[in-house]
Amino acid sequence: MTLNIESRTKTVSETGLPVDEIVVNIGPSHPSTHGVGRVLVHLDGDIVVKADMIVGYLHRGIEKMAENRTYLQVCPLTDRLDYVGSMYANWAYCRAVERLAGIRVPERAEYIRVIVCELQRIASHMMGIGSAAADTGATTMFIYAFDVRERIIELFEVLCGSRLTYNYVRPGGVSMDLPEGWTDDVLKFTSTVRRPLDEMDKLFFGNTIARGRLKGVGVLSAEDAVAWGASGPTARGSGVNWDLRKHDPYSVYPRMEFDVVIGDNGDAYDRDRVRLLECYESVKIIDQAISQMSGGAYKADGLARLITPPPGDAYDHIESARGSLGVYLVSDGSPRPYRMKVRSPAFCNLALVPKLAVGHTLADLVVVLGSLDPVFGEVDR
Amino acid sequence: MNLDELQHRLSELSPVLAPFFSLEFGDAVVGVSSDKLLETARELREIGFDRLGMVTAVDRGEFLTLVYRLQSRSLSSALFVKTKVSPAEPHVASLFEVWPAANWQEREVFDLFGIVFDGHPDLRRIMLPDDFDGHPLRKDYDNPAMIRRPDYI
Amino acid sequence: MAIVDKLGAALDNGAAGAILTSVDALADWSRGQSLWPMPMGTACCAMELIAASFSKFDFDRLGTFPRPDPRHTDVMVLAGTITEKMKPAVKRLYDQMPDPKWVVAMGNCTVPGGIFYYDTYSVVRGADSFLPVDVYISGCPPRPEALQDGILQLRELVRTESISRGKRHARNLLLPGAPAGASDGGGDAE
Amino acid sequence: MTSLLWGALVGLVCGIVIAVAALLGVWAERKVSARIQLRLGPQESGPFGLLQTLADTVKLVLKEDITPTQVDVRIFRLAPLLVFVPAAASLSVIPLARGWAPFNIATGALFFLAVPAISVIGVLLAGWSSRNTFASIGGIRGASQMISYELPRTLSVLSLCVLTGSVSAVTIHDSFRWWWIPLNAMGFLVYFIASIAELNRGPFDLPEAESELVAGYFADYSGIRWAVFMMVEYGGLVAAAFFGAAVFFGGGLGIGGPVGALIFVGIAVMIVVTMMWVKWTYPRMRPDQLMNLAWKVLTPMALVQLLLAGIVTAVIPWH
Repeated sequence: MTLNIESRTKTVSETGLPVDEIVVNIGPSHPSTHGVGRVLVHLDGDIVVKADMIVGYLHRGIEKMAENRTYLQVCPLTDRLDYVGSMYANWAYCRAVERLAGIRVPERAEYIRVIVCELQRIASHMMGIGSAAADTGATTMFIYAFDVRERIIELFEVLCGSRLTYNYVRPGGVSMDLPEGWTDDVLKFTSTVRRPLDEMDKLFFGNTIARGRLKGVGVLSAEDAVAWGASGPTARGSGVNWDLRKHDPYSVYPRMEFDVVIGDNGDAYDRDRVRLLECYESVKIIDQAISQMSGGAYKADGLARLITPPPGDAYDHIESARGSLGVYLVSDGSPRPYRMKVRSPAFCNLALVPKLAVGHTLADLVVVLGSLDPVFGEVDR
Repeated sequence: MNLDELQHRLSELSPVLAPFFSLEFGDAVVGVSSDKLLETARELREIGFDRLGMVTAVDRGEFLTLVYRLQSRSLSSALFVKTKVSPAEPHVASLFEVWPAANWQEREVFDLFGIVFDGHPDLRRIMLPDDFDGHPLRKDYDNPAMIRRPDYI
Repeated sequence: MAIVDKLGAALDNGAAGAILTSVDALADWSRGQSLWPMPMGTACCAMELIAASFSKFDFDRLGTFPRPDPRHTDVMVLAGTITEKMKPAVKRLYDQMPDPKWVVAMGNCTVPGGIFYYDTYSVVRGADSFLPVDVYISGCPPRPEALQDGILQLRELVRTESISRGKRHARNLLLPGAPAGASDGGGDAE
Repeated sequence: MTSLLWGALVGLVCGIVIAVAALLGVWAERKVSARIQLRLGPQESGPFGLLQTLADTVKLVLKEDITPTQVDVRIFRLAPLLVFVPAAASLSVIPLARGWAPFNIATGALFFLAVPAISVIGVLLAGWSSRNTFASIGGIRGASQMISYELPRTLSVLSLCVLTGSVSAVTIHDSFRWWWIPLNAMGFLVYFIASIAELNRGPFDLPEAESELVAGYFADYSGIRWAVFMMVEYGGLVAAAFFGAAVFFGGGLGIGGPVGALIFVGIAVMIVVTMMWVKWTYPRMRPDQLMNLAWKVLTPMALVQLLLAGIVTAVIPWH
């Protein structure tokens, strides 16, 4: 595997004139690829004529590793998939295991899962908006967004002792009950978080330069969004009303009142702004969940440490911060999964880069990439 | 829409597909042979399954099972399409023209399972380097560099 | 070869011990105070690497100022799993960094392989299999404070270095486990 | 002979001033950006981290000086000098006190505006000789941007030349009237924005756009050669601030003595800090938006300002 690339190629344009294209290699280590993505961009002047998105630089073979671990031992691996939103992969995996093994989850555990996942959604969206802003050069916005994220990380640290890889949602419930006073801390957070969110809305989305950079860039039509399998804020930014929390309800989401935020134009601005507005909805959901939550068990009773589901297969998905995150599990009756497949939303969204970037300038390519909010742990698995 | 309704609706919309419909572990499954896959996909696309969620494969030893998960917003339901291919000669039609979402997902299955999707516009390895040998998610894959985890549960 | 190496060689030959010591002190102080990391953030640890330089932990207090361009940096922070596909890129970026350079392996993945040690066909087990690592920070992922501690430990390491080849040679011999006749430190590719 | 010696001395002093300006400028930038970003900034080296930049500079001097194999060696090595010398030269004509500039020449204002433009060649050659796609694009972006913003910047100062009837920086400085501040407000805005763009600073830092081109035209420079590019940025920043304060605000608002000097430095520091504030607040522009701003907004604004100054000069016999 070598990294050498030809930096110039000669092609003929549609009009028959020879074009001297410059090939710019962006990545795999580049400040705006959000990890280890790589884009080979063919430029005609400053206009992208072809963008080849190359992924796989973080392919760790988690699906293969899962085949040699018990169902419980796979949980920590799922943390490392989407490292910006570890709770989601935990939950999606646990839902698939629960469906496969027929485990009933207590109500309190479902509420706890909803609370932590909505907190995680805010944290993840903050990272998404922040890094999308940093791609356009607004470093300060990134730091403000990260500040909000840091407050959530502190809450999680109190909850399960870890800052990033929580391993909190387990098959049958959650790993431990909420610490005393934790819900008060969360309520304190939700009552104060609107101010920084408003501030960010003004600082970045109200800024003339930012609007000029984001509006009209990487326009994705609603039909294309559905056909290309886009989900989450990427699809909702294009006006596709598709949110698994509403349209394929799971857990206790049917009891929650919230709106699905959708954009109008399907450009980078809409995708990024949908993320910000979803944070307000998440705050609403957290408040409702805390007020509805009652006591009880946080974990299913009589759950064996070694889960041995009957042979069969199960697929379950949740709405993660990046879209519909699904886990497909095949069991052969042994204590280890026969096959685990993670349907990664970031992977499907990222497949749109070659489509969206063409016709824009090089400066817009990083905006397009940022607006899809890829996390390469999940893309490459 | 629950599964009975879905089955009813499916037989109404597409009498051709109804005989292939079955229930497996609480999921709706359409099982077809690999040479009929493309026309089945077109048919399903026609009746409203506009979203291809997932493409994957399972190595069952004597055969490979290809699993497609479809979703429909108009029918508000989901189903699996499953088909078998032989590991010795793994060829199947690409569904890229039906759902462009199959693009990268089929490349991934090609990369990790070695299933060749005929008609795919850009079938290259996606996860592993181009000079990688073998298809790691097959059960018979072996690599001396892989250290097997000690068997403690 | 940097000017400083020539200077070191010149001072080595003469009996200019006092000058050498003061130049050393200045060089080590400046290098230690301004360890600019090349953030080689490949996976989860990258998040903590970002967090370390942002408002709560503020790396800049220590003069540690991340630059994405390898040519402007001194220490490569390997944050995250390195796969076989990524390895050539990491190696190349390391080669592009100017001497003197150091490597900090952050997180279990780059120390021995961590959670991705067994059953995987694509992960490089330990960054020290292809890069000379100076500081190891364990954790999955390590906290930002741990990374800062690692940088401070690297500063201590830098403080013991000398621009004189002879002295450097002597220091390396004092290190535990150094082979007899060990020449330059890991970072000095000739 | 004496003039030659004097010139050499001024050149040396200007070089040192740029180095000192960079030392303080980088420190200030890091402190200001830290304050904006709820951080503390450098703390560990010296009091308030004041020696941080010194440590950085000594370290960069002691770093390996890489000349990549594929570069055009002679041009690669010449480029930093081509950027540095014009920037240093432009410092020498800034009127620092009443009737005095290190180089009091009759065309001082034009000299200050025209000579730094030579560094465009340095930027372009630095990007081109690196034979690196990022650097080439950065160099081309830099050249087009600096040439475009040259025009509004010069026009904005030209209105002052019309008011005073002179292109000598010292004359402009000396004949300051307080009512010029409101009269030239638009001109100063144009000068301020165009200066930021001239210096390739955010939100116009396209040639070195960190998130697109990694480091732009100096992507392949390491050690002291890269430090020279950074020095020029901060030296240019200080020069633009002092020149702006000198011509638009008459030094210390026309007040002489130590008080005036204090006001002069105060205004210049305010300009520098505002430039940093702008950089750490706004996102970066796109190349086409940048060009639109230069040609469709700033140049007409500067022309209107020039017209205004012309009318005022014709109507009010203030001389």
